[in-house]
Amino acid sequence: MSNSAKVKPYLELRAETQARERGLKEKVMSLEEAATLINDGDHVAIGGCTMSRTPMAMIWSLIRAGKKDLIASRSIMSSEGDLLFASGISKHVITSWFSQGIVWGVSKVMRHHVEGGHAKFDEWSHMSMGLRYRAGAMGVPFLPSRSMMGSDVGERCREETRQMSCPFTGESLTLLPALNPDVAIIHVQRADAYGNAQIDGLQFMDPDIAMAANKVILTTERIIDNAQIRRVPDRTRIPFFTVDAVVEVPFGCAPHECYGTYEPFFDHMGQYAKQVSLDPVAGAADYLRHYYEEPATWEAYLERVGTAEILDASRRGRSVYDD
Amino acid sequence: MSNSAKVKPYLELRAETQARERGLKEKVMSLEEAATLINDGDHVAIGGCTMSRTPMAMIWSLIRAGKKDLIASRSIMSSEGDLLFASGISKHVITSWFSQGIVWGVSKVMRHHVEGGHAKFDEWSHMSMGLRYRAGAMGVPFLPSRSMMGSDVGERCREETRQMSCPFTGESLTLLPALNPDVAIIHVQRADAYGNAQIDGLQFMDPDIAMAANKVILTTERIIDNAQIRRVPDRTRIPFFTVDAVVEVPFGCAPHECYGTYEPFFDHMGQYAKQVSLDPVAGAADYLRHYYEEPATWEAYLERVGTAEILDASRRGRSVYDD
Amino acid sequence: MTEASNYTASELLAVMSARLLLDGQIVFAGVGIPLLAATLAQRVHAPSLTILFEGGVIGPFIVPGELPPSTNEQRCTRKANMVLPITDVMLLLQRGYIDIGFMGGAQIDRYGNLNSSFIGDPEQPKIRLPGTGGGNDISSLTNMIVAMKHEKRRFVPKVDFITSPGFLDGGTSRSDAGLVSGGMFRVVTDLAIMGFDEQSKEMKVLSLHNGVSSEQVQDNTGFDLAFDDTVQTTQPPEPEELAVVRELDPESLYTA
Amino acid sequence: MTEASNYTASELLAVMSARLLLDGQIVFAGVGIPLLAATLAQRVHAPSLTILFEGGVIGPFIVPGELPPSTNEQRCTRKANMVLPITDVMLLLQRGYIDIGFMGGAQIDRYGNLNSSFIGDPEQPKIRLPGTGGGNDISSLTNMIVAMKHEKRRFVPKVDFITSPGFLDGGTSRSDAGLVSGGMFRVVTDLAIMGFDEQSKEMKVLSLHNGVSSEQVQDNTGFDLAFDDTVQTTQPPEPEELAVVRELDPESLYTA
Repeated sequence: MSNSAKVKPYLELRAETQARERGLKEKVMSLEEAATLINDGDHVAIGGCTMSRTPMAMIWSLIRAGKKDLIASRSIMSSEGDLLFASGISKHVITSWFSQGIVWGVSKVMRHHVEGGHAKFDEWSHMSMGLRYRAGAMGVPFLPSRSMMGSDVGERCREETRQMSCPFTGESLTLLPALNPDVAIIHVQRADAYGNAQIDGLQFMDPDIAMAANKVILTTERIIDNAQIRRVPDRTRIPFFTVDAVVEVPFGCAPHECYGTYEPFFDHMGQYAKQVSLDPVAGAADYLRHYYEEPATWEAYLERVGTAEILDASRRGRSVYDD
Repeated sequence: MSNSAKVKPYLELRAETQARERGLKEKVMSLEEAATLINDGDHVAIGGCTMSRTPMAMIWSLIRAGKKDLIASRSIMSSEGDLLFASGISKHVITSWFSQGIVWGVSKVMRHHVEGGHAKFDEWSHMSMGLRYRAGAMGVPFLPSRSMMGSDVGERCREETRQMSCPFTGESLTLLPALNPDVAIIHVQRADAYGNAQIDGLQFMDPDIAMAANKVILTTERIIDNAQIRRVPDRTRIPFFTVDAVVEVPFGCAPHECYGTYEPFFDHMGQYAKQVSLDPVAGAADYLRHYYEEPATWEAYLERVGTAEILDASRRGRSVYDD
Repeated sequence: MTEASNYTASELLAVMSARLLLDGQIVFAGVGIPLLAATLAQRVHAPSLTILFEGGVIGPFIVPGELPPSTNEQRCTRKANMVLPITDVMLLLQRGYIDIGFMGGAQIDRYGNLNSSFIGDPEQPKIRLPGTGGGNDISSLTNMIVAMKHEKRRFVPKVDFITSPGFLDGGTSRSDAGLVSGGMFRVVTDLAIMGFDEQSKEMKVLSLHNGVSSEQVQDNTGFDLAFDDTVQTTQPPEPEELAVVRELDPESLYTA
Repeated sequence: MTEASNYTASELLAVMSARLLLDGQIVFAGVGIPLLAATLAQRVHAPSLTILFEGGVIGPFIVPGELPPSTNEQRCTRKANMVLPITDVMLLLQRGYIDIGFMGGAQIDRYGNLNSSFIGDPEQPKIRLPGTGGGNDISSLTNMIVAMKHEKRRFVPKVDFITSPGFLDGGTSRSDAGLVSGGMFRVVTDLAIMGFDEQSKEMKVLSLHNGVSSEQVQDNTGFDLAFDDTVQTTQPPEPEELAVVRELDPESLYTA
């Protein structure tokens, strides 16, 4: 089992990476097959941010597979964090902000689990989350930073960070420990069968997460031919050799957004928020039953979300390309 | 005058940055006007790498303006390094590799100046150059690295680096001091009048250099409308507020290449190499006179380089988009 | 809307904050009042002001009526000059390119420290709030404007938890802790505009909004407020300013 | 071409190095022989081998007859899977994704240290060479194959300057210096293939090319060479291998 508080020794990190299959091989599979790549206790880093490019279909698949004791990290957690707690597959998240979104107020599900001591929410500043993944991506044990000093956010993480007086300038610095997740799950607009991924618009922390992790599961709106990737190699954001699984899942972020393809499904999100506000336990259980347990496929899930919502979110999603 | 060996104290770095004009303002000017932004003694970071996207027109302009005591840094120096030494505008370069290119052997001009003690060539590993600029771009005094240990390259830079035992893992690390150049000169395929730049293909270290420097002079094949930038904001690689001058200079890298537009002018480069091999002093002086002093404009310079070379380099340059 | 005025408290907040922004500045803005205020400033008096969003956006154009639900969705990127990874946009703060960080606040204390993490004992919290997001970074690395409602429960002597550092314990304690630059610049509320004493770093009232008394401000504050020697009175919102705010947020999502 | 063979020394180097590369590996390659060898390996026995270039290129396709003049021009990017900034492609070495670093060498010593910086005293050099480029990083951070001509002046007891670290002073000195992974794997010359003793880290001959004697190798080496207990003889280049090399470099830019 992973200890997320511990920086992985370099020789161990390298040995794990060297043991991976890194050749140019096809790795297309189903959501169910991809879920088998994740072990109980793994540290799973989740791509995207808040309600954008959340790998929701993969999370759906992990909840259905009944994973246990996952440690989940993300730049910012939205409703997918609620579902990790409510389903019980994770009792420990590492993130900078956790609630569905400002307009819906503080997450009642998060509050129930954290205030009740059922689950752990480690809070790091947003830049610190990014620098921790980036350190992991660079193969260094830490990166220095000028944030998270003086505050109680820094104090609470003090055991995991180090303070340093800069040997060049004498300035105070915080050293942020590298995060090298066991698995990263990331949703993209396009990827080829080898795992070369193009990400339009907001990148969030995804390229760093992919590089830092020991396994990467990509879900993608579309699988495209490798020749399309090779026509514009400067648009590839995640290289194939970091990737272990490619799953084609149209609308794989629903009810969150996928840049340029669909915006958040606001009505669905509003109804969810209302349901869990009334009762964070029963409301979430009911939601999971209806949307996560009963539909046998992602397509059946989308059917329950509804055509009207899909069309509306798509129309809004494409508007980013309006001039 | 800059001391390139010293890490800039944070308060000084910030004060300089805060004093800059950073609003969305037009900043189009001529090569001659742009040259006045650079002071004698400045540390000038040069974009591109080897024979690719070298801001040759800007260097042409600096040599014509008779700058003095510039410290020049670059990922890898090619023939533009020769000309910096031969013209006398710089007697100190910081780079990882310095010669026109493998196929032409060791630069006789570099050898003449360095072996004769006329100029200084500080050698850092290629990744270290990149991490030094990146530290400067991030606003931290150093970045840790696992390279440049044990070797004599590391030993020679020992006064400027620090060794560290990692407080998390106990591993040995090299701390690379940030480089914050006084000025960066960078050539791009397209930029708008505000300085938003798109760089196709190879990025080299340019985005980091732009972010690290205290001034940026962009030369560009074409100035495009800001509306074109805003249609594809995920292709902007250098944001306007880092940029102080935008100069439109078609074929501004000649006789080097500009990705997707023209390849190196191989015949010209071969003739140059031959000329300076025979006599690194008189050969270079003669080259500078013919191409740098006598032509009054960059267009007149290109005329001397010749239409046949321009057409040939262009034909080859566009081939990168052949399928 | 208050009885005496033709605008809501939130509209007042947006207008008063907007006036603090200067042309040519680069402003790191949260959604809600900060974004409305920054866009208002661009339209009225600061055309070359640049907005940055935490999600990785430089210089976007906000479509009226399509306000982003957070700083991290595609609505934030409309006609932006650049989008870039989150870590890199945050690092612009550290590099020193940003003039102002501009956010809302849930709880603030005498020294401008903000809490958005815990109400009550952090080990046994009464309420677990969403946390810092970029707040800790922004307030550690640049000059801050905070826009919030002026209520006694929000203006407390000492916050339960310092999520975003102001001047910590006042005096030189902020720079002693390693935060050598930036700091709380202004707190804008529906009652007044506060700054901080240069030496003690205690909050002090700089100006009162039209029709607001010193007593009213003190009554809504959980600690003894200092008042500047020359407390000004702000000019009420102009019709032009209110019109822009209402055009941007026609459904009053953030200005009800 | 040597009298006894129908191939040049450089062609021999390319073929022999290519055979050391395994399918599925990721190889950080210099231009010249390393690139020719890696491409040859892809065509003959290692179709899923991936080439990386220092200029920032992952998995390109080399156009026969249009070999790049360095690792940093657009010719390196033809039909690549990805291009990325230089610093980031170098960091892949540090992160551990790369199997093999593959370069040429100007001067090598008994412990596999390479010099491409100075001939003579570095303070008063007889010749200032171009320097490390990425050589120091590559040899610090992964397993190395070096392809070079076997000449006494190039195989020296101790290099004038360690540009790219091999095993430094042998034994555990490399890891003692902080370089805990990677190291010299093979040196391929026109005469033989050398490895390094597991304990002492001294260079030792593993196999001789067809028609080459132990004495011949020793005579062309500036220090006492160790020989493996079971020195093999390599198979000469196959016509198929030579045909690929000549298709890639029809003007013999790198194989004359």
